[in-house]
Amino acid sequence: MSAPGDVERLLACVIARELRDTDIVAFGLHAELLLAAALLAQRLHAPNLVLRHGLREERGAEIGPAAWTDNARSRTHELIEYVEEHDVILDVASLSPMRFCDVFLVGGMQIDREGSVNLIGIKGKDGRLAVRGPGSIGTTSIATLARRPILFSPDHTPRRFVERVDYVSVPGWKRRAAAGLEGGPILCVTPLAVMDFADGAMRLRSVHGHTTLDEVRRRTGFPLAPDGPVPVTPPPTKSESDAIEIVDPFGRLAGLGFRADGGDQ
Amino acid sequence: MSAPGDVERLLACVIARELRDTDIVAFGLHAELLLAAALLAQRLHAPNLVLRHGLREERGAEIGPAAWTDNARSRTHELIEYVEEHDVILDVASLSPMRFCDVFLVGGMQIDREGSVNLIGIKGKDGRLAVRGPGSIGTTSIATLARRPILFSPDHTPRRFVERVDYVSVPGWKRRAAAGLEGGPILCVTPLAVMDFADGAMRLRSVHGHTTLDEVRRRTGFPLAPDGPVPVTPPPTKSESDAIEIVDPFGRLAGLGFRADGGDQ
Amino acid sequence: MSGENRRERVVSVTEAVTLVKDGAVVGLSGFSYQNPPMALVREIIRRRVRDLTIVSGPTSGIETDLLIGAGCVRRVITAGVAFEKVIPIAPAFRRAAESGAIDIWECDECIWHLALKAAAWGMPHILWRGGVATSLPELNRDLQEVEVDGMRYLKVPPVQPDIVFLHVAEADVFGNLRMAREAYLGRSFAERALALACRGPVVASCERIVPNDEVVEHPERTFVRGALVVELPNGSHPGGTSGRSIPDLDHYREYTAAGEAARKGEPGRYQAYLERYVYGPDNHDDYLKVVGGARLESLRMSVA
Amino acid sequence: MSGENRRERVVSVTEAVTLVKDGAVVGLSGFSYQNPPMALVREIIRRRVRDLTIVSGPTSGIETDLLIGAGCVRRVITAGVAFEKVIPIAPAFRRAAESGAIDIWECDECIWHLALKAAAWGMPHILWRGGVATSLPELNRDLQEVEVDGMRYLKVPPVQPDIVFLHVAEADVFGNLRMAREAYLGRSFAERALALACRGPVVASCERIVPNDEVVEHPERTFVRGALVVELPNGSHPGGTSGRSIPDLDHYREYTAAGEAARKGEPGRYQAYLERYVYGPDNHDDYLKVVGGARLESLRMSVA
Repeated sequence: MSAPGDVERLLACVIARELRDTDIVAFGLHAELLLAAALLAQRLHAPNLVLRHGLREERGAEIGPAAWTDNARSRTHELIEYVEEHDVILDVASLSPMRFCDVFLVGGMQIDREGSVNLIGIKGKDGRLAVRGPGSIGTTSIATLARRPILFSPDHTPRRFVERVDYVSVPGWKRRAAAGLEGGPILCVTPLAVMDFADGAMRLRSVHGHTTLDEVRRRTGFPLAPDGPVPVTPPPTKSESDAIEIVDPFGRLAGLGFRADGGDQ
Repeated sequence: MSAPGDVERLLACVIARELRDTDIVAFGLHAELLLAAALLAQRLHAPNLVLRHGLREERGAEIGPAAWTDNARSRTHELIEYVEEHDVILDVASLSPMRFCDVFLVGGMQIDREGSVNLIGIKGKDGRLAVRGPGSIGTTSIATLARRPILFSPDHTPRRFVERVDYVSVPGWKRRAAAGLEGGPILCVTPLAVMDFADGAMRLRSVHGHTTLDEVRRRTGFPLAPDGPVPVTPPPTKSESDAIEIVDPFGRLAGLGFRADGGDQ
Repeated sequence: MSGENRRERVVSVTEAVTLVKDGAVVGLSGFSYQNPPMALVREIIRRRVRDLTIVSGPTSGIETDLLIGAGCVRRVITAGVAFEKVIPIAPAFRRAAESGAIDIWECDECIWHLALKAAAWGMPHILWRGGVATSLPELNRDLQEVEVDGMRYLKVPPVQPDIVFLHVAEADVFGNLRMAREAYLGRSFAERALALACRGPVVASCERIVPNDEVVEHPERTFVRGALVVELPNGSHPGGTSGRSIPDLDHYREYTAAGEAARKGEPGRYQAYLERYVYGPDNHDDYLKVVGGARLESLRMSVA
Repeated sequence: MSGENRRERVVSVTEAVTLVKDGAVVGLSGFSYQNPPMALVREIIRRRVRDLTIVSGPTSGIETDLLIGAGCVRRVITAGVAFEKVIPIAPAFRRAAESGAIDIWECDECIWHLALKAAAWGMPHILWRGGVATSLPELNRDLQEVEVDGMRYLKVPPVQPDIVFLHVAEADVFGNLRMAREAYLGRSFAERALALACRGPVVASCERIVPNDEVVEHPERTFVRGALVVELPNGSHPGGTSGRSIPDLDHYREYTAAGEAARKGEPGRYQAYLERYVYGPDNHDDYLKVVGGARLESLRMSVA
């Protein structure tokens, strides 16, 4: 099996490989995974990638909850060069070179086959809200207007991956197309697998080395193409591993608590 | 007759007497007259009156075109205490205690009986624009949304004071009422007289000591109530004169070029 | 001249809080852990105000959750109520949401900002692309989709507070509010959006009242003017004050444990929390004594 | 790491100006006398670009008037074109307006800002109370009054530049632009509004390229990022650069005299001005030689 942090570091590499030199990548709270991926990409193949911070300066751009610590400015300095500007969140709708972002990381209580995400709540048998979720927070507009949102989940269970979400906080491919919204989720990463989208439906791209294709299918609430075999997720390369050491000096990725076993069902 | 600057100083006092302790008074370029009046009011009876500046800091709050001079910050300091905040012009629509302003000074190519002002241009016989005016600049929205705009003219001629303006840059009383806009112009000052408004129409409040009622009527393109006699505009008091010395140390009011004779017709 | 006769706008906690009436729409500062006007909030609870509509956030924290838990709230307008790493959904908010005890205007941070801008700018609505094709229209009767020139938009209505309470690092006696230099936020703040949208008074507690001269020296740091000011050091506790103090996460955990217990059907512990920290202390000074000076000292940021 | 492989965004004047095509919608900085990108404007004229729509201001100055006078402009979107105390209506603008040679989108500064915000925020229109009951709807086919819930509003359409040219005090090689500290403007700038509304490149001439570290030290001073940068000291002459140089009012008077002569039917003097200051000099350095070093020296502000 895998050591603590292996899964998080693997996913940071997987996401980094998707990021482009021209991307603007925006962060909300607890975006350590995307932040790590963006910092990796900057070092490996996307030096011009821009990090945008919706948050207050004191949070800085380092990995981890630096926002509320006295030494907030200590480590951030080295990385803050990418956040010269304090952003205005409404600029998320701008198409100019100063647009807010292209890529945003989205998690949720439920994720469905077309990539719609639910942060609002789970309905009970009576159809009314039974379990309250975190709400739309900074996600709905940013993820709707970003051209290439990326989905993630800290576990991989049929409760999380459902045929149809109870509420839609961020629309998936078909809903976006119907509303005339550009783009859609390009990737969905979990502790067990990497999914992408074809014809507006989620499909398996690779399965992590520490688990099996059957396990992934068993833990997903809807059928995943392709029917045949799926490659193993390429592990971090030497240069990726070296870069991780630099961008995550405190080993904070290991603290994200992703469930390498996929989590309780 | 009057000495240079007498008229401008008189009008600064006339306007100051209209300003209230609770007013927020906003300035555009060349608002020396209103600026002087507001600074007077602060010293005489309205210490809480707030000056708001739509302009760049370097202009400061002194009387005169300090904006583009090297010593911009020299004199401004003493007065800048009232412009702690750099304002966002769109807040002109706000009704909050942080609203942009209540009072704004408005001049124009034409001013008509109901207090509508024209900054756009004069129409030729063919009904098309023949003489181009300065345009709407910062005036239209601010003067429309300010509750108590004040009108002024550096001269007093039938060309300026017309029955009906060719174009409307700022609406007068009837037009405002029809559009559901609150308030309207409270005063109109010229080198010859002071006018206010009753039932949406301009009327004479007082005539300056250096001219006559007949002269004023002769130079106004529409009949002015009341038919009877009109008081003389009260000259600056001792305390008003003393305060002017302080707020206009460079005698810039005298440089505004108001025509004590009413100007060429 | 330094405005000899200029009216000072310093008020007492009581004067400030008496301005809140039952059923009012109350704007509160507080982004996540930062700058909640807690001393004022606790006084509002002591006065047992009821049926408030809270506009806070854009993503709210303990200032909103405590008011909900104390039964002062009928409706919230926020993109979420959470305590970061301590708990992703604040306990009183979750409990009230699941029981239907409060109404929630389901919005995100952009829509929250636009609703306040619509109020500040006198607009009947603002059309916004973010949030189309989501469940927001299903959840908010007054946040519907419209189609204009073949494109779909959310029709965002104005949200206008009756009164706003903020906590800031510094203010002068004339009501000019500013953030700590160390915490400069850039060009838009929730605090400013709330103040500009407000139809009534804006009240700010501050860590320290500074001389007007200092404020004048750096006009660009003033982000709200004309507020009523109450000097209440540590007035954001257990939240932090940007650039001045960090949040008291131990206190957040204590509060969360009590709130989660109540949510799971054991209201006693939450009541105990309210007794110890809100109803027990007569005022903010008493509250600070209960928290303890050593604890407060440990939360202070070193100011450059 | 200081971004070893990060792409620098410094370009030549030619590279910058070649991006403008006939008929383009061009945004220009320049509020009254301050910060017009004149060196870039003169190069645009030398290239004889035609039929431009100019978005400048909110109240514009010589950058717009010179382009009109040189015959490059078909339409202007501005609240006015003026030279302050020198002349209340710029001569080429007035002449073209009265002859009907250009179209004017009649707006004021608030409407100008809202039209750019509508573009930046992806809105089909913004409803605004300012300007109702005026002649603006009579003068602009696309700025009509609408009634919503019994209230009248102007329906402000989006205005979206294809390219934007700015002049700023400082920039770094990565395209981060900032005002001089001495000229801090507060929270909203025409420059930022133009940049955010622009669908294409944003190009900035600057007095000085500063090290990225300096920019990083004061993030709050960066107001536009990702621009293409051209280092052109005195690039705003005859306009001023906020916090760096004051406008050359004598030059404004010289230009105005020539423009007024042309307006009164004596085009020769305006042509002579263009020859001397625009077509004559091959580039900005030549232009500065024509103006003279002593003159430029006399315009520099003492920097704190």
